[in-house]
Amino acid sequence: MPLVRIVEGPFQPWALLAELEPELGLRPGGFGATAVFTGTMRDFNEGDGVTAMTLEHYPGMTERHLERIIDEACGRFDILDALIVHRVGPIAPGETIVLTAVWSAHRRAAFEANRFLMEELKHRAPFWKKEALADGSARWVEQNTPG
Amino acid sequence: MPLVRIVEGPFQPWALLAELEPELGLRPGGFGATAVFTGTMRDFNEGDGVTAMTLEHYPGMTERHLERIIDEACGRFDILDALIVHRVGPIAPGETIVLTAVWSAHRRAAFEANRFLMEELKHRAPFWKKEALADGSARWVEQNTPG
Amino acid sequence: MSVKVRYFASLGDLIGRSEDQMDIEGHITVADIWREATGEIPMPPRTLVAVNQEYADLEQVVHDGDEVAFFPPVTGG
Amino acid sequence: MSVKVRYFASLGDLIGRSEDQMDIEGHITVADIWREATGEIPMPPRTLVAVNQEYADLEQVVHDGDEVAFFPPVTGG
Repeated sequence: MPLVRIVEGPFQPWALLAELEPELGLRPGGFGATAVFTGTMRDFNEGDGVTAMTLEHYPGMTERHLERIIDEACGRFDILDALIVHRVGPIAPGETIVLTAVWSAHRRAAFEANRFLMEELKHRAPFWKKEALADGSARWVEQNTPG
Repeated sequence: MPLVRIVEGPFQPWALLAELEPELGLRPGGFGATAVFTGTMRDFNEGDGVTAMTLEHYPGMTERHLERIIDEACGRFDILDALIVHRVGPIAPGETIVLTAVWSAHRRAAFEANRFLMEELKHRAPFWKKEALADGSARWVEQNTPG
Repeated sequence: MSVKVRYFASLGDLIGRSEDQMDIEGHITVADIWREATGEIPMPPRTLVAVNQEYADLEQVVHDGDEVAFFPPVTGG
Repeated sequence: MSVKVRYFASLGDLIGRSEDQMDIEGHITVADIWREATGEIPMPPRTLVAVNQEYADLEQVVHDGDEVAFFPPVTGG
């Protein structure tokens, strides 16, 4: 059962993954490969120091599109399950923004599907980052770094 | 500081990752992407039920080649750090065999380097799997599944 | 008919609010909604549109009860 | 000269032991080591070789104190 979660506070990604994995109902011994990705807030972007960030989303539409991205991954790749966790609200450097994970029998599908999740999320899921810069100004991030 | 570890007993991969990550000395806020892979023992392979497995390695050569694979990844991809943990000895279905992780500023390098680590490990690192089958027989695995 | 209009991220800053509730009649497209709601503020290039939380285009016809959203390119992950 | 020879995985099963300590003289290659140590058991196809824990080939010359290892294709991960 795929799992999508929007979270408002900081989370430790590996602890959360250990907590959520049993909820998926995967059969122990039934999967051979797990590919995981985390995106973490850097204290620099496009050459500037970044002191804080706020992530806005579109409640409802965001979850719906994350679920659809997982559905598409399940159709394209031979995977068993997947999850996406994404942070919203104020975020500090060093904190995790996104966690994706994919389980499959063999490694190729897990690697490819996990990368697919992240690329699709970056291009389609309604989230917007506003950065507070070291000089006191703020700016909306206009586009993501190419993947 | 890259980290290579051969372990003889079961480990919870996400807990171990949480434990080892601080040992790498990454600067918080200095990385934006982490790609992780785990290989888990399945209870099936090549169409047969597998009840247990033993992983043999070549102490010394194995560690040396894992370290070299990480060095090569650092040369080819713009990454900040990496780790490889690999199990040896008797293993039960559902237990983790291998854990790889790569940290980088941007996601592309982490994804690509992590996949590189796994493919090189599968092709070059001296480990050998012996499977105990459901019918009571045992066999050395002759080759890995293509990645 | 009644339409809810939402503005996200930099478009919320541009318009000066995050949503409008509009009462409007006739054959109305998403582009008409923008003009009516914003008082003809020029739409920034690369603005994205959703109708009822699905991506849509400016020519899409809007119906009673629809939720129309305008936002800049997404930057999550 | 003295050479340590090691056999891993299915090759250990084939040879019936996991290592030999050989005393041997002359211009000796890895292939010679296999013949001397195994009593001319045919080498399985795809056998891999390491000298001092580095991958090598059958023609590599072996020196005093070297460690020579024979093993099947690796299957870790």
